[in-house]
Amino acid sequence: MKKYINDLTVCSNRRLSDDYFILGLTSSNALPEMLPGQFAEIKVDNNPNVFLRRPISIHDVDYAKNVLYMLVKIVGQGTQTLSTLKVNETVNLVYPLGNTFNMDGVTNVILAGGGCGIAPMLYLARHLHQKHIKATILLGGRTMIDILEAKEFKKYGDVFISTDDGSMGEKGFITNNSIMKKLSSFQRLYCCGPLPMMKVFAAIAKQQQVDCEVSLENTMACGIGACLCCVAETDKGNKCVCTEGPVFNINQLKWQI
Amino acid sequence: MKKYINDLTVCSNRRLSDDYFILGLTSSNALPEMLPGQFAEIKVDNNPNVFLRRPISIHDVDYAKNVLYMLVKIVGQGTQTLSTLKVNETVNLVYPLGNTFNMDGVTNVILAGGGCGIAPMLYLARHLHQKHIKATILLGGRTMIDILEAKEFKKYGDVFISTDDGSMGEKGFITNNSIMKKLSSFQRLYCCGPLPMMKVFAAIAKQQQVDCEVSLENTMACGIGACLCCVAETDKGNKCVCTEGPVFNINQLKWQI
Amino acid sequence: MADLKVKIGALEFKNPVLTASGTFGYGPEFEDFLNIDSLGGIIVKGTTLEARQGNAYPRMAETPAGMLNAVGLQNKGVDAFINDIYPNIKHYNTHIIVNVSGSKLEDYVTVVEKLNDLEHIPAIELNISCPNVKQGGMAFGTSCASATEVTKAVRAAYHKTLIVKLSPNVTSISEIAKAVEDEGADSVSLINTVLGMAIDAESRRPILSTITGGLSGPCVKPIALRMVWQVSQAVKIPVIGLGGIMNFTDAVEFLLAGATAIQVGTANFIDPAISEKIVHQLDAYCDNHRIRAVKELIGGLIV
Amino acid sequence: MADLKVKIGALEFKNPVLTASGTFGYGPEFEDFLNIDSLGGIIVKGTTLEARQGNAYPRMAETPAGMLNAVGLQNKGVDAFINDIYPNIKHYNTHIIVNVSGSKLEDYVTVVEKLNDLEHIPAIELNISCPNVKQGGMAFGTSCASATEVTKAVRAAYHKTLIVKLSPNVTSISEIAKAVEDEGADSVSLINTVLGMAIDAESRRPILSTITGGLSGPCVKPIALRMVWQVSQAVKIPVIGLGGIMNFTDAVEFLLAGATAIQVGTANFIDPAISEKIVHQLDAYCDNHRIRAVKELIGGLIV
Ligand SMILES: Cc1cc2nc3c(=O)[nH]c(=O)nc-3n(C[C@H](O)[C@H](O)[C@H](O)COP(=O)(O)OP(=O)(O)OC[C@H]3O[C@@H](n4cnc5c(N)ncnc54)[C@H](O)[C@@H]3O)c2cc1C
Ligand SMILES: Cc1cc2nc3c(=O)[nH]c(=O)nc-3n(C[C@H](O)[C@H](O)[C@H](O)COP(=O)(O)OP(=O)(O)OC[C@H]3O[C@@H](n4cnc5c(N)ncnc54)[C@H](O)[C@@H]3O)c2cc1C
Ligand SMILES: Cc1cc2nc3c(=O)[nH]c(=O)nc-3n(C[C@H](O)[C@H](O)[C@H](O)COP(=O)(O)O)c2cc1C
Ligand SMILES: Cc1cc2nc3c(=O)[nH]c(=O)nc-3n(C[C@H](O)[C@H](O)[C@H](O)COP(=O)(O)O)c2cc1C
Ligand code: FES
Ligand code: FES
Repeated sequence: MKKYINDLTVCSNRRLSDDYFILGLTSSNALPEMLPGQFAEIKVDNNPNVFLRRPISIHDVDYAKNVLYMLVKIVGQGTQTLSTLKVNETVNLVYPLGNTFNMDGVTNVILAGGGCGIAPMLYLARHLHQKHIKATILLGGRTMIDILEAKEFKKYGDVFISTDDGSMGEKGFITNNSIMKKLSSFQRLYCCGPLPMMKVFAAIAKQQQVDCEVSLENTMACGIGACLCCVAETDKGNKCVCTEGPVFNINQLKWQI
Repeated sequence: MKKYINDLTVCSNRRLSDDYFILGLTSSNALPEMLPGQFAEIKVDNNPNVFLRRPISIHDVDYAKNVLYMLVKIVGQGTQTLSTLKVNETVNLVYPLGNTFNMDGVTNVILAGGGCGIAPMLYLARHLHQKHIKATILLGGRTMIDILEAKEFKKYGDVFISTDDGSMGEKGFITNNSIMKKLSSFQRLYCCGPLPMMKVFAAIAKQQQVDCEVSLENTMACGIGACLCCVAETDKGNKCVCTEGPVFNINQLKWQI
Repeated sequence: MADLKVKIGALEFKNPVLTASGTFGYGPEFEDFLNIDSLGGIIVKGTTLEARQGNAYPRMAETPAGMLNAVGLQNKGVDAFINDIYPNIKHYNTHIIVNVSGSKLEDYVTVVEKLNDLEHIPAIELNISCPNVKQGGMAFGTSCASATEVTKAVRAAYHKTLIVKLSPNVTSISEIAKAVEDEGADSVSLINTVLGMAIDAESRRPILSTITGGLSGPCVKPIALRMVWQVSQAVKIPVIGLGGIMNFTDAVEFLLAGATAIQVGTANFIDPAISEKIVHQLDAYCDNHRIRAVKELIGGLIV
Repeated sequence: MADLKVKIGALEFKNPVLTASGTFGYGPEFEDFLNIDSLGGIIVKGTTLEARQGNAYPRMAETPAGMLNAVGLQNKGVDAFINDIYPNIKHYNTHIIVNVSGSKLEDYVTVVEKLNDLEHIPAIELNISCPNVKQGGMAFGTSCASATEVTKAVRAAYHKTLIVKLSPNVTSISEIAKAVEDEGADSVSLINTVLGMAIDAESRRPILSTITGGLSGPCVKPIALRMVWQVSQAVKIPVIGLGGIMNFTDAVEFLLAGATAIQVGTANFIDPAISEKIVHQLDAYCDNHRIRAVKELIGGLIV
């Protein structure tokens, strides 16, 4: 897929909570085709403490309105500065980058997202829906304000929720949600979130012999396979998460699970 | 004089032309006393290419309204970023710094400012006026848009103008303005502007035995006499322009004039 | 349109803008963003005799105006380069230069012998300055004796243009430069990364798996510029300057300091189209300053 | 309230935050901005035997995340320090340390002999690493032989705490550190500035009157941190770390890397109140991390 370097214009910046916001970006040209799981490398301007671009997933694309959405969690200076972007300001993106989720050969799947790990999941859910693949969505977080976009997800499938403190959905870890008892009824588990969470999901999936894909968030410099900084250990040696990922099947990864 | 490090609030940012703007800064506390010739070291935020503070003169102070004015010429990234400051944003100042002009023992003086060299002159003119010292003001620039604040200056004395292209006032260099023929009728010449201009003024003043003070704009790191980067050669060795200047009597300076 | 051509030894470059090893892949990674053929040359990823997995992740840390990397020469080895990569890039109408790395003297020699035969590789850059490998690497480039030894051996084995890439982690880079000049290097390129370190104060751990890594980006520019200035006065062979070049003004500064050509490194990560932009802006700079040939800028610092 | 005390040789500091020579004047320059007595210590401007005018203006260039300086040890000489400056600062309730510089071995010795007698100067920092003077300065600090020679002579002449300040412009800073440790230095401080250069592409001239100058600020932090880590593993005497420390997180990183105390340099120009803030924030950091004594952080990097 052809990659672009473009200035996009902020058309919305919606705060979901203290920590999360959704940027809407548009362009006078038609946005290029983007696939679920792909991401953009965003340039953060006006912050002396941010030198490199920041990788952020494609959260959703509304081709009718020509708007690209990104869901971002504020964790440091880069994401903090992005959170202050105002409508009509521009932001420079290198995109779309990376591979996509495997949606072949399945009819009934489950998507699990923890915290900002739900970012790539909405666009995936939309694609599955278009392909008439039945999707079940599992969202998790520490507390209810970490459960994002549940309403949006409901458009594409049944939604199950876990919070550590029980303030929304079931109480407990996302990996213990009751739907996980039925994991073997699904043909594939897609998941994204903190590494420890993904490893637990991967271990369960492996044990129950359910195909499992994870989206990794290794730190990146270039995002285009040039620097070799973002590698993950795979059965075929070190692979760049930015070009051969971010989505990996857990069978490829050398995880101790 | 006690120095402060304070966040001041932008209360106005007036564009005079493509290159010049005047910042108005206020504070919830009363502004400290500042003298003509003094300056502030301003912190430029949000620009990765600006690391050090930028020295900018006290252009005027309205104690009644508690507003400090600074007249700034855009020459590089620091001043460019300052030009984008918006009302209600804050900016951090270390101030007031440096010495002041000598206003003792005179009754009739002339002030010459070229380009942004007029910055410290307005506040000086106001002080001279308060002290009932007759002031004549000579302003110069390449073209008419470089002639700033002429109306303000008229409140404090007769104003003479030179532009290189003759678009306003006399045509020619400021140092050739007709008022300079009468230089010996003044007891002191104060001047600020580009170094070559100041050196010409200094040479003429020396020749006509008129006392002359210049305000230097050496590049600075600390602004408070700690780094010794901003020195000017004087009859008493290297002196810090930030603490023992920026105003020097030309007799102190080792200028080849 | 100024004349942008420069020469390194017998080799003419259409312009002085090359891309730095390890920051531009092999070229194809950037094809969506610029026209590779517009560049003076590209220097491909450090290539070793055997395939190398490189260091463990994390390999990267952001630092003030720069970054640390600890990639550790991950590459598929020279044979894979020749068989799998070279055929796909040899059509580029620009000079492709291979950055040769190694941990043993014999390895360097074996690699360059293999590269001798590649028609579209007119030069190699001998990397005796990689700070990210346990054996060899930078060790070769931090003493005159070992720099001499490896250059001599490679010079005897390699028949085309030989550029030796120097380490900034030394007391006197001029001395090392003179030593490799004496052994017949056609050019020296500098600087490789500066050895640095980053720590996460919250977790109290080093950020890189290797604890230390190589610093690059604008933060090292003043150091690189000084070294290019020193070396270009110490040697007669052309110097290729790099380290923190982000835009055409930086490039001009390196030429003025004495560089005959420059390399764009970390900047490729911030703007993947920057190297071609620098070519065009250099041209415009020359026109604005009424400079007919970019050569006139080389060492043109007014002191 | 954590216990912030640290010891360098026999000398106890109330906290590990000192200010770096040449960036804090003699103290009075900062009295409007902070309480000097809150600091662990202040290291005054480089002091030489005779008065020095320093280098010609311009002496400063801004660089990415840093600055170059070429002040060149402007100072009034040790006698003027003793007679005119010392009386005005000796009342400070913090350690005042004199940074001693020179271009000849005998000069160093004469200066430290004079300083022996000053009751309120419990230590000197021997500057064998100034890159901004033509003679001596850094030359002493870039070879083991000369570092040994000057340390030996000064150690014989000076009876209180002796800190030797090292240059980063060397192939192996650990070797130099070991050499001065062997001669009886009580501590080493590092890093002094990194030799760099800046050019104005428009005027095609160097920005500094001296062409090259000393780089400092956040841009050098990764280099300084790496050197502190290397040196603290090579020597047994305490290491004082500096180079680009802008805030308390940076300070913590240096302690973790092995520094017993830290110095705040260029940061004083950006925020003249920063050194006192770092003291308080270090305290808060310790409390947040349930660290009872700042000493526990020293060399506490988890590797
Ligand atoms: C392919 C990809 C897709 C991503 N998609 C999204 C997304 O859609 N929404 C979103 O909010 N975030 C996403 N991320 C993560 C996002 O890139 C980082 O949170 C961001 O770069 C942090 O920048 P910062 O300057 O705010 O924080 P920094 O100051 O860089 O870091 C703050 C803290 O977070 C840690 N940290 C930073 N980046 C990472 C990382 N990648 N992995 C683990 N720890 C890290 C740092 O070590 C530090 O402790 C994605 C990352 C990748 C690689
Ligand atoms: C005591 C003092 C008072 C000043 N008062 C004012 C004022 O009231 N209004 C105003 O507009 N400016 C004033 N200046 C000058 C102002 O500080 C500089 O223009 C400013 O720092 C430039 O910052 P920058 O980032 O925009 O440009 P930079 O990117 O730093 O520089 C742009 C260009 O200008 C040159 N330059 C920058 N600073 C100076 C300097 N000090 N002398 C000569 N050349 C320089 C640089 O070499 C470069 O070519 C004063 C300077 C001093 C020392
Ligand atoms: C991620 C990365 C990988 C690199 N790999 C190599 C390499 O394989 N061989 C080499 O000689 N230099 C390598 N370098 C060093 C660069 O080629 C260059 O010398 C250095 O980064 C300084 O230039 P810059 O500041 O413009 O990046 C690498 C640098 C980076 C950032
Ligand atoms: C303007 C300036 C003057 C300096 N003068 C001296 C000096 O006289 N003696 C000395 O040992 N170091 C001197 N230094 C070096 C600093 O003490 C310090 O080692 C260096 O700046 C690195 O620390 P930093 O990055 O925190 O500034 C000076 C540094 C600067 C910026
Ligand atoms: S981020 Fe550079 S290769 Fe993946
Ligand atoms: S700017 Fe630091 S002494 Fe004047």
